[in-house]
Amino acid sequence: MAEFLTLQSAVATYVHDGDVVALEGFTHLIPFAAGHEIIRQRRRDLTLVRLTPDLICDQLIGAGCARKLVFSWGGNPGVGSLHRFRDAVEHDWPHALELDEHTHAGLANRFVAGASGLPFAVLRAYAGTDVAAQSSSIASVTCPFTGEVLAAVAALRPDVTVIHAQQADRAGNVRLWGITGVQKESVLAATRSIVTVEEIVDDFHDDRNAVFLPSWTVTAIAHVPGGCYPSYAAGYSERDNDYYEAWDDLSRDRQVFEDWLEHQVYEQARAR
Amino acid sequence: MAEFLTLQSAVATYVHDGDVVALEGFTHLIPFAAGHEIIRQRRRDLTLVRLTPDLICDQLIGAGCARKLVFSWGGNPGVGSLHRFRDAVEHDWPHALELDEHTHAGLANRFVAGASGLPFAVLRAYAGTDVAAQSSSIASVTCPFTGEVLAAVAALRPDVTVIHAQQADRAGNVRLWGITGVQKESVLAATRSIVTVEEIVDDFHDDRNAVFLPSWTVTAIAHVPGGCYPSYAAGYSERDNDYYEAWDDLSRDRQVFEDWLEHQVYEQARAR
Amino acid sequence: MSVFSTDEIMTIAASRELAGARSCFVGIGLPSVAANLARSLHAPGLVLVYESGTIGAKPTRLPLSIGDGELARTADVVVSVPEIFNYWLQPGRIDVGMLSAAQIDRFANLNTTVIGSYDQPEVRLPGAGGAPEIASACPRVIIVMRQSKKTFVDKLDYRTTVGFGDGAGARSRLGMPGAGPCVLISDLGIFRPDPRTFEMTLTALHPGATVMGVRDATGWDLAVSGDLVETLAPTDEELEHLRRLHANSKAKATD
Amino acid sequence: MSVFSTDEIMTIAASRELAGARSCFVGIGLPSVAANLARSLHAPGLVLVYESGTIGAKPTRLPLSIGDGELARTADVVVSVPEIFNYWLQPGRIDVGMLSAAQIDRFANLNTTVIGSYDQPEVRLPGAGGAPEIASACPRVIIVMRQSKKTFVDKLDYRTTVGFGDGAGARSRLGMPGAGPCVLISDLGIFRPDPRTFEMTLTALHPGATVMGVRDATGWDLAVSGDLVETLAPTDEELEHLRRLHANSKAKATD
Repeated sequence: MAEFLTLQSAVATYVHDGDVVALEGFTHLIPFAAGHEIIRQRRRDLTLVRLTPDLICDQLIGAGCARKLVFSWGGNPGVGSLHRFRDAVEHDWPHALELDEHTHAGLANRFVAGASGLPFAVLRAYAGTDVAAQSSSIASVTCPFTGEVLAAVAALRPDVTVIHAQQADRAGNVRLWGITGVQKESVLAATRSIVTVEEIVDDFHDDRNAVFLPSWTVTAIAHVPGGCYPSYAAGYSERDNDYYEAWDDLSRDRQVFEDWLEHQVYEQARAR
Repeated sequence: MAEFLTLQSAVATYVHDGDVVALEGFTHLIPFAAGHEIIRQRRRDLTLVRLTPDLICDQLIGAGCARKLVFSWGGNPGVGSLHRFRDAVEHDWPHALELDEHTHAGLANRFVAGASGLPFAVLRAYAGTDVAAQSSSIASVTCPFTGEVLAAVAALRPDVTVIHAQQADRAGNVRLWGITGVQKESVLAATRSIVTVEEIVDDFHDDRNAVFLPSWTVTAIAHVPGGCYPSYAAGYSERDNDYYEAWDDLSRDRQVFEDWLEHQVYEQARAR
Repeated sequence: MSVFSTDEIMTIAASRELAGARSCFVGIGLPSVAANLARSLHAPGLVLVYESGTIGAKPTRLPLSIGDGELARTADVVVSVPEIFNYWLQPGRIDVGMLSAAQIDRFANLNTTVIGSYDQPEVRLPGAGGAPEIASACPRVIIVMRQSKKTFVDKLDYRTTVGFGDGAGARSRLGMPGAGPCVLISDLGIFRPDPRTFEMTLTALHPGATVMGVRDATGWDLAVSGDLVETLAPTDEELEHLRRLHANSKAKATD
Repeated sequence: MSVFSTDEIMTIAASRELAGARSCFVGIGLPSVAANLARSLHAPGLVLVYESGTIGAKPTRLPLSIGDGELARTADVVVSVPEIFNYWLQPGRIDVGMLSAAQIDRFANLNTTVIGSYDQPEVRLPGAGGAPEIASACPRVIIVMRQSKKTFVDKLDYRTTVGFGDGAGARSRLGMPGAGPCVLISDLGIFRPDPRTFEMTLTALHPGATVMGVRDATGWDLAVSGDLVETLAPTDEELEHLRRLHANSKAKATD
């Protein structure tokens, strides 16, 4: 059954140096607070996994937490580049970043295979592209009925998956709705999971078709209202689009970024 | 976009002799009225597909509509045998019935492959059993990453899938909830689809995570309240368990079954 | 001590095997009765999972079918059938699988498909359903079935579901992740796999049953444990819960 | 005739290509503007599908990202990301895919991954996202992108997405079900694949553009159609709808 912990304890206990850490949430429900806590606890050599690295991975990469990034689209949505990601790839700053790069369909199916307890998943993808050649987690498989050659992607099983959700009940069951991305698959594929939530409720609204993660599939829950800001939680908050645009300037310069890191992330640790 | 038709027209137009016809609904929302209409229109040589044939396939088989049955569990749930199914298999009455028999996981994944536009699906199943040897739609595939040998099942693409749902809106979008079985996959896998519904509504209740089939994925909709009796529609009716128990006696004897067919199915056609 | 039927002690003994389990993938009939009894008696937090996609069902009466409305209404969540098999059963997420069958052999392989030959059957049975994957994937499997020479057979007419295949090493050769049938409970006694041969071995006799009687109801040359014990008789509390469960159910409770 | 920008005629020309389409899989940026304009102008029933899983989104302002709350709130249904790719895109259920890119070659192959070498990039771009499978699976593909020698190149630095591969027959050799990029719309003109060579060929010039100007902004030896026409100038209604769409959007509209 899920443990209720502070975010600080959850990260201290369940995210280790060198871990494969998936941080999921497709535009919606991105676990920023947990990302900042990982930065504050100065985790190193992480393999970060996220379909859309977004600002959260830009921050973790810029802070020096990541050795490798597994992803499928690394931009600032609707704005442009992720400058910390680019600086790491283009100039090895703060150090080199290894990439394992997929399409959305391919990476989503790597989580599906992981959640399904299968070693791989099959899809029609990657044919004729340079993407397949770049990744050791893409291969091909032949249909035993038709002879068609299809893509195979290796199952992804993170050491820990971190997500943000709208609600947990007191038994530790988790519920999320709206754009649900690959959150269910990424939690079910992982060895451990940390869920930050907007609210802890006595009872869920009676909607059995929303994504529901039983308490026994979740390792730790932390109550962190607003824990997905500047992303959003449907029913609780709106996306701060201005923040995303401001990040473009803020993150372009190493020093400005490091000042941001100092004041917006590390200082909070010293204040505790 | 879905056409609104009477059930009679929908079956007349979209179910043809020799078709592969999936009738789905896992205990819940079984499309009995559509099954009876298929019997009344005296369709022949059908390949029926259903995870749990239930009374609906028992009736279609006894009435001589089916040449073949693709299924995974052919009993009267909680009661015992399907006597018309047994009579066809054991004594070729009213004629021989070819079987393509799976496990639930295997047949469900055949629908998943069909819905996904893939020629096959992979799962860990059938190993060491006699089931695989009996079916040409089961094979094996080797993981290109680990070398593990897994089961492969051929995609299933019915000519027509028939389901019952709680609601359609006036644009022909369909919504169903509760136990949703493989209804979404069986409709998306099929060339054509017929959906009978309890109710036609102006607007759906705002629940975007229930199974929703956009109008453009559905061929025909017929308004048939109670069209899943003696099965049930959550929110509209209860399962008639007594009917399922009574069917055990009623279906055991060929003559009693034929009387039932005459009075409960065919007479309704003459009354029109 | 109360009077009880052989069916009652079978069901109660099966429910006891669920002590400590977090979740159980339940087939309809005897397994469903035993699992619901366990939830009522000693495992109130036991998560019942049915192949209709209901996770955490808390039925107040015994369901007649695995897709009863009662299961959906009382579940924590209802998922699709592909999802229940692919995301929940297949990865071994459900601790215990509970199965029954028409025939079983000494290695706890099961037949639910046909009596006689496949092409010219004497009796056509329902078929596989979820059983083969439940028996493969669940970390532990419990089998509950009434015993006779017709059901405990030397050779299955059809192997629908693999228990221990042809014995030691078979499961790992077949790539089956779970440990297989850890216990078989009949109306006469309790059988567990021999740790070396994986043959189902009589380890407990229900009160009133004899080794001779069990042998007479077994189609193979039965192995008997050197530590044979007697099954604890049902307590009044167990009987009371079981009978209340049946009384609460309008529907027939067992297959 | 109103004054209009080259971006405006590009977007309007792209939106016209959606006439008759039932559904469109929309990338963010220029494609999203064109698709939303089509819905506003002449295709009110056009089903917009975004890779965030929103099916039938009806945004009243241009979304800044493909996972905007506005898309989820106005959608007919929201499904998971695996489902949107596996059940909806992959089987070719979505009529039209709309894409943009940093580089395109004469066979409408696209690069959104890197400028320079992969290992020592000059500019690291976002990567593949949904584009490769959109371009493979959708029955028709529309590409919208601004044109220069830097974007219309003789040789891609990286082939992220296949249009027509190395030309005739390539798509079927690769097992791609859709017909591929039926049209490429830039800020200077409109290009369609030659039916024999599958090379993108200039078939229309936007008002004010010249063949010479287009050649100067193309990195390969451009093929020009014998039936070259002028793109119909934007109507007042088209411009009005496009400008209202931008005005309604607090967010920046184009990439």
